Amino acid sequence: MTEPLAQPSRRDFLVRSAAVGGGLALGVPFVIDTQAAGGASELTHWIVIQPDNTVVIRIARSELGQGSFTGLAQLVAEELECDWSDVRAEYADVNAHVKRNRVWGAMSTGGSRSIRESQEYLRQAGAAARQMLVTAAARKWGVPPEECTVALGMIAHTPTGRTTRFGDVAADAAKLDVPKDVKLKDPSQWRVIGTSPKRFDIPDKTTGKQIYAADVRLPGMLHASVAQCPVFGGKLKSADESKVLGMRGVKKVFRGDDYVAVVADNWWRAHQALKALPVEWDDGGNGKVSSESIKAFLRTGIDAPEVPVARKDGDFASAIASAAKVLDSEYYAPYLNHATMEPQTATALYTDDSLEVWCGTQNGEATIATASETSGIPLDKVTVHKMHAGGGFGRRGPHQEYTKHAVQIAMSLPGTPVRVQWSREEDMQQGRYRPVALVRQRAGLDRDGNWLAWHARQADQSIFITVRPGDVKNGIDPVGVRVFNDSPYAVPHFTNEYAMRNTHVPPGFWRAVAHTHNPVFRECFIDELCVAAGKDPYQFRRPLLAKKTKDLGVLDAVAKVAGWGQPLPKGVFRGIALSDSYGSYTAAVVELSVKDGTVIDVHRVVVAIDPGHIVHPDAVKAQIESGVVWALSMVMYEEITIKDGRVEQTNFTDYPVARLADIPQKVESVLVPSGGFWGGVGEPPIAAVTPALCNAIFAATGKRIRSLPLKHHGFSFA
Amino acid sequence: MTDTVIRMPAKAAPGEVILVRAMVRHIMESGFRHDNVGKLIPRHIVESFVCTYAGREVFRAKLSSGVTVNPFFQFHLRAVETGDVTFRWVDDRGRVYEAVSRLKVG
Amino acid sequence: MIELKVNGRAVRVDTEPDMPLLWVLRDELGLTGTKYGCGVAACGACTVHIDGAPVRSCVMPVSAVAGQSVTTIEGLSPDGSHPVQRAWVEHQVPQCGYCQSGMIMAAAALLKDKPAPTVQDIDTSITNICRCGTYVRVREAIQAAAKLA
Amino acid sequence: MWLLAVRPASATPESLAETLRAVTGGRPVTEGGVTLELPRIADNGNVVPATVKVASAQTPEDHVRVIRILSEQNPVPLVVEMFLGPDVPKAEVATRIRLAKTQRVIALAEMQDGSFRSATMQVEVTISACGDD
Repeated sequence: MTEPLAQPSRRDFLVRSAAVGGGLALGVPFVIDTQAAGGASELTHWIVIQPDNTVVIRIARSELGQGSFTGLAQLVAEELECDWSDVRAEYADVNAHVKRNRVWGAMSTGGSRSIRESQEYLRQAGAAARQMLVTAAARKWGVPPEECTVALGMIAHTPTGRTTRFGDVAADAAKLDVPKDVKLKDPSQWRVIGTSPKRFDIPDKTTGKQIYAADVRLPGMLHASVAQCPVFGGKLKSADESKVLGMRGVKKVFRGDDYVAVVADNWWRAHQALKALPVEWDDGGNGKVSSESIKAFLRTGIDAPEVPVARKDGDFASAIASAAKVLDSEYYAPYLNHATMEPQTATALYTDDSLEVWCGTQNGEATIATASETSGIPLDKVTVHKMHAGGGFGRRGPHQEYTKHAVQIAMSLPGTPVRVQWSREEDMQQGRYRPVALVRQRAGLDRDGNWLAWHARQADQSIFITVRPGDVKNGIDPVGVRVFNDSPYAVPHFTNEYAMRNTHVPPGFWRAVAHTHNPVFRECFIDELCVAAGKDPYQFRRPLLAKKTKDLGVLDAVAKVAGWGQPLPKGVFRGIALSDSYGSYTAAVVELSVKDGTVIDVHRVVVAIDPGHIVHPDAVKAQIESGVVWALSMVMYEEITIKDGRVEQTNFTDYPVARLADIPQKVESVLVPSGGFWGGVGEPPIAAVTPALCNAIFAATGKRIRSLPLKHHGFSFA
Repeated sequence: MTDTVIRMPAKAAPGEVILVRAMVRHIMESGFRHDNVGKLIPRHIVESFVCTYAGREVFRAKLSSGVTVNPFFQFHLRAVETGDVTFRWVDDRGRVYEAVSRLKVG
Repeated sequence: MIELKVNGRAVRVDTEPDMPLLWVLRDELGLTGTKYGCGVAACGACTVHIDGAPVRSCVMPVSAVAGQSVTTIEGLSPDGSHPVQRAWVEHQVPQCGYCQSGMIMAAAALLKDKPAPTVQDIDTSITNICRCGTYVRVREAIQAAAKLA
Repeated sequence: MWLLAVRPASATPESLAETLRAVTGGRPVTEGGVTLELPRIADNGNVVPATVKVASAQTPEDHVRVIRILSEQNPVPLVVEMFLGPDVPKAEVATRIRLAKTQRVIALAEMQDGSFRSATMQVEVTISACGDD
């Protein structure tokens, strides 16, 4: 027997995984009652104050590394007027959420919505709790609350010079009703929002202490590796378990409807046995589909005589007939995989009447619902432990197959915790892919080079049809048409058409979704128009945005910082692009050089963003840097192809992604929050960088990039 | 594979309240789904379900597209006399699905 | 039984000789700081030091490291005070953090080999994958760590 | 009463209110006396088990005639109507419904005397989108 060096007990494990606030006293259990063990007091559902003044702020959204734990806590702390050094953060418990009638609101973490959709109720919670604390202190002193002031976790009664700490009055405050109408601070008064405290989650991520779903270790736990039908929509026909049951450590072969799993005492053993397991699949009739057949299917959408219209301004047909110059272009983007660094993972423990699940998820509610529906165990008997996720990017939200696997396998082994971890190969071949898209655009310029008419026909695979079919109206995917149907450019005659073309390849929300490829299609086509019109791409866009001051604002900001119009060193070229998405406005300039006509060296990327308000500027900067890498990686390398109905790529060896050497030395963030609204930051930067990069490549080489990725165009990277 | 699944006791004491579960296999195409090129798939649903016991109607349902695939109903009967419990579903294309289950009382 | 030294402690493991070191660390020894990312030495999430040199443990059979000294992220410093770890916090490098154990181990090995690496050295030595795209800060933090050391 | 119960406003409370008027003939509806059991959170809303229990002695004079399930956000507001014979000993039925999105669901019981009772339950359909909406 191997003696483990570190084998946390279940109790240690739960405590360690629940508290992520760094120094939070680890023995403090999750607090549900107003008056809880250890004298901690709950004020509103969001705030727990301990006698030692520690303020625990509950976080409903998931921490994926974007800084939710810190940024969301800042919103509460701003109004609470606590001392930031007393603040800790913990996940709002999913099971308690069910039992308490969803008091923490949406747990879904996607669409760059965490801050913008919860900022108001979080600030209100902070303000309400502050008011309760002041009322409690004022009652203790027998003074009017209006005479009390609050700062840094201290309440003071100025006329008498008395002071008390939050921790001293929290128990009394918790007995008060939560005030309903609270006044929020004017943004000019903010002192926590707009600063960049060190993120709570970082220290443990530098020492190996951070526990991800993959790291869950429970007494008696078994490990499982899963193989799903490689042709999407197919079924498991047979698996000859006799070939592997004798292998060391192997405990069980589990047959699912469309997958098979091997369970063993060690994941590597489970996976070795899975690879050795003879399996037959029923391909469900899609065994002949290929990337070529899919592209031909998309083309039927481009060629169809009539398809749904998503936007119609003016009269394109007559305008194009009168145009002095007409351009026609076709753009294409392939399937892409999230390839989160942590392959999909979940652990489940089933007993007769309860179920526990440990999972990295972008939506704790989706996980608990999946676990309940899969097991038949009522929601209130299911516990979901939200673990920090090793990357999300949209993969861990609405699609919870790994949770389903863990629950089904665990139900066949009552009392034994089962950790399911997909192999990288499984993760690559069973993604929920950024869908393919083919777009044909036509545009007409008048004699002066002004943009007169525009027609964009999209042939596109719908994501919404698979997750929210009720929101698909008139055959149009509401997100698939973004960038076109909400284009800010004032083109007098514009028609946007949408031909839905759905394949058997499962689509999913891939960070920035339609704003990954549609901006390339639109902004690179505009670059084509600039060339045809003989106009500067920055100056060409400006008058078209005259009424869109926010778009124009970021475009001007990026041009100014990047020094647009000023001469560049010999051999260096630049491209520019604009996008608005997820409530924010972004623009980017990319500078690069190309050696020998094929070797691209990106020197500098400048990104301007106007998200209205900024909570944590350094986190916004980190999201911009992250978005630049995501965009470069997608444009340079990424592509999922289909052959014989299945994904051809298997690992990072044949699905290359950007590495450090690919990244420019200079990534500059230009933060220009104009106030008055709340926009997202996780996705918007990507939308501007991708087309700016392609436009810079055209400037340098004269080669127009109309299909992605770049590796197919003879380019490589310095 | 039969199209109907009935779960109820075969025997009951007089006056006993018994639980009846009835399911019919049916696609219940809502009429609001799209095919792979974005066209609406025509509605095809079970519209009615009737259960009788010893010749008397005991439960009847009118279904919309908001009832799931393989419509399922659960309700109670009081065992009074030995007799047939009949189940009948009719879909919007006129197809009839039937099942009978004998309840012995006493 | 295979004997090796992990983070300064002698351990004996009873496993198949071809089991990769990664799985011995994670599933036999309970040291989960070292991550599984690809299983084919392509991503570097499993990077550990063997006798001080960076190694991708997912393809290293445990029998091949018998008698050698393995350092994992848990053993890089007793309290997270290694210059790379300090620089990582100072520059707020990690996002999801899953790749960062391997990234930090690779950076620490680079600095041991080249105490004052150039940007070029960093770009060619650090080939680990980070899907969150923390590369810009990884570069900055390695340069900062070089000054802290 | 009814209109209070249907708020807060959503995409189609009007069509629900209209359906209610049609079903009740405008007669008042009392909240209470009905239990609607639904999971508070559903994964995708394709299969949502629903149980309705009505507090009723089920005597010839006092029994439930019809139990209806109504939806605030489905394309068809009247999800299902279940008619109970006079000898049905227990006013408790179960079925499985579809919920297009997060919404309130209403169970409406029509009694022998022509009166109406109801229960309302909010169901969160989690299928979440990363889209820009």
